[in-house]
Amino acid sequence: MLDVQAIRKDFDILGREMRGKPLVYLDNAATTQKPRVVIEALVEYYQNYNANIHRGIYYLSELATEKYEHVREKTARFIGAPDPATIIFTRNATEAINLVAYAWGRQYIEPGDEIVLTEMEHHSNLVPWQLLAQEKGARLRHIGITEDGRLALDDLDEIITERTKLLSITRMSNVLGTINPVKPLIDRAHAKGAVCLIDGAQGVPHLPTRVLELDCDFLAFSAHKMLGPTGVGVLYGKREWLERMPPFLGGGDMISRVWLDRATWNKLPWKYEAGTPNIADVIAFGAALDYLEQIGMEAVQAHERELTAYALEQLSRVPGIRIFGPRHVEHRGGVISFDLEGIHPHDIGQLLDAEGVAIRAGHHCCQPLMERLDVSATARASFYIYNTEEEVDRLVAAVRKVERVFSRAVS
Amino acid sequence: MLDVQAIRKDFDILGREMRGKPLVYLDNAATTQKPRVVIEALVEYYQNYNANIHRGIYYLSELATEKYEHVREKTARFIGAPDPATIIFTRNATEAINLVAYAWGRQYIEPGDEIVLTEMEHHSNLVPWQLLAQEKGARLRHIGITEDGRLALDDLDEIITERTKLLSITRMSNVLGTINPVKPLIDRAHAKGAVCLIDGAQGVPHLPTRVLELDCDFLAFSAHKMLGPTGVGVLYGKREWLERMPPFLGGGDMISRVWLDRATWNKLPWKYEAGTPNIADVIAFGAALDYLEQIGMEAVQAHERELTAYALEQLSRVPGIRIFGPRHVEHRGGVISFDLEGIHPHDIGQLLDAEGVAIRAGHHCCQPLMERLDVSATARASFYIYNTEEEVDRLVAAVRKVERVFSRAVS
Amino acid sequence: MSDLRDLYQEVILDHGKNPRNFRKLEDADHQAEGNNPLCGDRINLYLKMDGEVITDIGFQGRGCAISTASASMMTESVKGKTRAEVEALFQRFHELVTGEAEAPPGAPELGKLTVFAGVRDYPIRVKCATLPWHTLRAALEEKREPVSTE
Amino acid sequence: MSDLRDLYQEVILDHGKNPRNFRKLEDADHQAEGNNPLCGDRINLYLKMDGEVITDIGFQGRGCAISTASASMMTESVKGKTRAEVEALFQRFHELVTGEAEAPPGAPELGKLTVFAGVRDYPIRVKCATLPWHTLRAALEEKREPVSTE
Ligand SMILES: Cc1ncc(COP(=O)(O)O)c(C=O)c1O
Ligand SMILES: Cc1ncc(COP(=O)(O)O)c(C=O)c1O
Ligand code: FES
Ligand code: FES
Repeated sequence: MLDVQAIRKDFDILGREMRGKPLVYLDNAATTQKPRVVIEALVEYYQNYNANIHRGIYYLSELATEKYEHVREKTARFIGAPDPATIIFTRNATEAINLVAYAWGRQYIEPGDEIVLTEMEHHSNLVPWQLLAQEKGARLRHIGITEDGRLALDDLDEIITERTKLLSITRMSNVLGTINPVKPLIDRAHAKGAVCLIDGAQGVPHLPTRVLELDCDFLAFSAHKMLGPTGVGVLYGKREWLERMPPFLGGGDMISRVWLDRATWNKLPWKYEAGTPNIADVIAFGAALDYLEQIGMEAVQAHERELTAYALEQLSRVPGIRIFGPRHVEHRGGVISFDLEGIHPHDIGQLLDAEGVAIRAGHHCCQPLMERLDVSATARASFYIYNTEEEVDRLVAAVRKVERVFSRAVS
Repeated sequence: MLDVQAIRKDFDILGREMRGKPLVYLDNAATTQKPRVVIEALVEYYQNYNANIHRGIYYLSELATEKYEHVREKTARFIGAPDPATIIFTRNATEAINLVAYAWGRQYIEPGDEIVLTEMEHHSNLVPWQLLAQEKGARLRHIGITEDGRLALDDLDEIITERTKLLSITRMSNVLGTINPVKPLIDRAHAKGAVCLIDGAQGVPHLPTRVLELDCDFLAFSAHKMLGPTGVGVLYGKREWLERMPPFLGGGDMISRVWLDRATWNKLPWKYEAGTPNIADVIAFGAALDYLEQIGMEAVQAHERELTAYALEQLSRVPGIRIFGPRHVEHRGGVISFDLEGIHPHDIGQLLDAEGVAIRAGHHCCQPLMERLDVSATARASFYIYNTEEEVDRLVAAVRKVERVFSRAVS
Repeated sequence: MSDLRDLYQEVILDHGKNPRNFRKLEDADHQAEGNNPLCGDRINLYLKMDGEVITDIGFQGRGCAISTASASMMTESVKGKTRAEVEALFQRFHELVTGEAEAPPGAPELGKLTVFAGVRDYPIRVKCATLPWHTLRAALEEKREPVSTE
Repeated sequence: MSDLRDLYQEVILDHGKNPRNFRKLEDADHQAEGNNPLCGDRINLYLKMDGEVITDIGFQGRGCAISTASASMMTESVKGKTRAEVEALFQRFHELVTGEAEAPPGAPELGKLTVFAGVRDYPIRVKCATLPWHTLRAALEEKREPVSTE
């Protein structure tokens, strides 16, 4: 089990107040807080060896290059990728997905091809494929969802077919908390000859991830959702694809030789990293990975599951509440979307804010899913390694108070 | 005049040693150092109000949103753009240029169109247009350079013609230091109906910039080259273009409404900012802009000019040295490329490193320019607000030493 | 939730729960759609005019307590008013909720609308309060495009 | 530049300035091109073989003192050696410059090449020192594609 109290001491922000009450931070699906070691890594970089990397022939630049590239190795190890050259640093998960849509998609998608997504995807795993499909005359298909927010797998044979060129799905829903059975879906799509991208923005921070076992062709995720700084995303790709695909962004560092009218490309992974990278934040992301590795992703998942089970139980007793997503905690991660009858989620969020409880209210970048659930928004609490049962109690008490304030008004 | 000693106190790294000697950092064209206020802004953000922005309905998120958007206003003011909505945050200057190449270029460039660049462009302002030209069947034209490293304007009438759809040039060369006459070139290109992009990666950090006076359609630059953190670039664009262009990356935040199969776009500037932005670094970039504004860009330029004049004078006396670029300091910024007869620039860099002097040696992401200069690489020293005449003396002494060490070997 | 009392005043909660004029006018001669891109909430506004005067007004849509109450109370305040009077009222309301001007509670023109003064402390919610008003202006100008609050 | 003495030993400076066997062999029966992507430097290597034995060798190209000296001294060391001997020598050299193995100065196989031991402290320059060797191997394997040091 996690020593949550010890962990909390590493996060100064968790000791602060919001609106005069101790902060309860439950918006981890949007972004997590950062432990002191991550912040210190930034400071150390800027104070001691800030320099542009690659090709710098002085000490600071050599050191910065070594540290930057070392994080690539750490990242590879974290997701079980044997080859660091298959790790590309981007700005965020969104850019990682777009990279595939541009570089792979523009090359391999043809009119009439089908791209399979789900109804629970984040806009970042919908819009890039819409743009691609419109440009190429391809067709989007969507795996539906069941009443309790799981993927509807019944008519899969009609959706994943010989025409499927790409399956791109989320490992875990950022609204429903649903953990999807990505492995069998990947196997099925591979059997039809399709390529598989996993949106790991929610999966990688919360679940152990082994890309070789998943056998996904691409995996995208964001550092800022797993204790790392903002401004760093990761794309893992199978070497064969990364070798075959054309580059995405052109510019410094991604080239081998350049003439006025043409150029040849650098080796992996640099072929896909154009211009000065986000050196400082990548290095700080390394500290986040170390931190998570030390805790162990199994322990992270176990802690969140326990907290989620407790929260589901406590929340379900609040009058008028509706909780979305899978009923059983085995099928979900630490994300709970809910609403209260007759109360707009934004009003819930506002009232919780006054209690020092930070949750998110809105469509969570999943408008089609909102449509499917027939709501305009939900209130969402999401957990991470530093959250406690006491914080869940504070959430539940605050939600009960919202309910009371608003029911007064009906009378 | 700048109070350089006071400025230096704001940069802890300048007090450190490299290879046992006090660091002389002269690789500012690659990336600059960061003053304490910038590093503190990062720490303050992560320790006090780290949260995902836009649509967060709790205090931390509101604060982070306000600070992030406030930097957009500061950035607009810094370059004289009246409308903050015309400022797009990207990862670096390279991504900003690629954004235009993808979103504007794919829409407006047609077979037979011509794109005018120069022979002194950085790979980041060459390769995106090569990719675009190859895809669209367009033609690249290049303004040549004179013997002393200035743009050759004689045959301009043959290069900028009715077929020109885009002029994309650097405000200042990162190798030669040349400050280009961009304003008359923009006027000329506009007269032919072309669109104009200025690569401001070197210009904006070192020269006062007023986009309305320049009348450029786009301007790209990087925070890390002007005291800001790595991971932030800026694209300024005229509103009419930003409104008309399709989006570039698809995903969260850049949408207005999303259905399963299509979407509509958010207003400017968010239409071009997909996914979680680099919140912390944008906020810290604000501190860098404040710092520069307080000094004043006229003063920055004057300081660099003085230092450059001094360095040119001192360096020119070193036996066997060859200095590239304009002879007159009015035509150049604080970048000096040189080589020593019979000594490879990497060996120069290595020996300077041993003296604590950090310069860059290589092609500086300008391989075609190296070809034009008939060298494989140059050694390059580049200045910023914190550099002093004493540091120039250290550079010159070290270069002399290199010369001595190697001439010994000839005997 | 003491600090929040200012935002969620009883009368706002009441109008939020039981909005007045919450109906489509089948014989509307002016109408407009507004949406708040921040949350995706939408409002449809229907007007009947007699010359310069609003003779009837109704709205539909979904939104938070603030936007629903604002729409509800707006419909009550503008019925019988001329375009010019509505525009003046909007200006006062906008100043009130953005905090640009200190409107003493009970400022005569605003009447009950002063209950929205608390919104000024919550920048994001300003858009909720003003959404109905932007939509009303669009209806008066017979705009075809949906308006949004930014 | 005391620390640098190890890297830029006199003999390296000498070979860097006055490279031996710096010529194209017009009648080469093996050749290869190598380039160092970090700096863009290139080397062309020419061989004449008699069976398994290198009977003549020359090189051209541009590079830093380290790579030029390494090429020059390599040509001197491998002339008259068999493929197998060259391969063994390359392994020892590689261990020396990457610091994988401590080769005592004057390790018999390496001979004068031990002057490159200082390179191990400068990771970037390892590529300079090994570029000629990678190119030599490519020439022996009759690779057509230019090789690079990564
Ligand atoms: C003239 C010029 N353009 C573009 C760039 C690219 O900047 P970045 O690497 O920050 O994208 C640079 C920086 O090296 C530059 O000097
Ligand atoms: C499932 C999912 N996919 C993609 C993203 C996009 O991540 P980012 O905004 O860091 O690019 C998110 C984050 O909101 C997410 O939850
Ligand atoms: S939250 Fe949508 S209008 Fe208020
Ligand atoms: S610097 Fe190019 S080979 Fe040494």
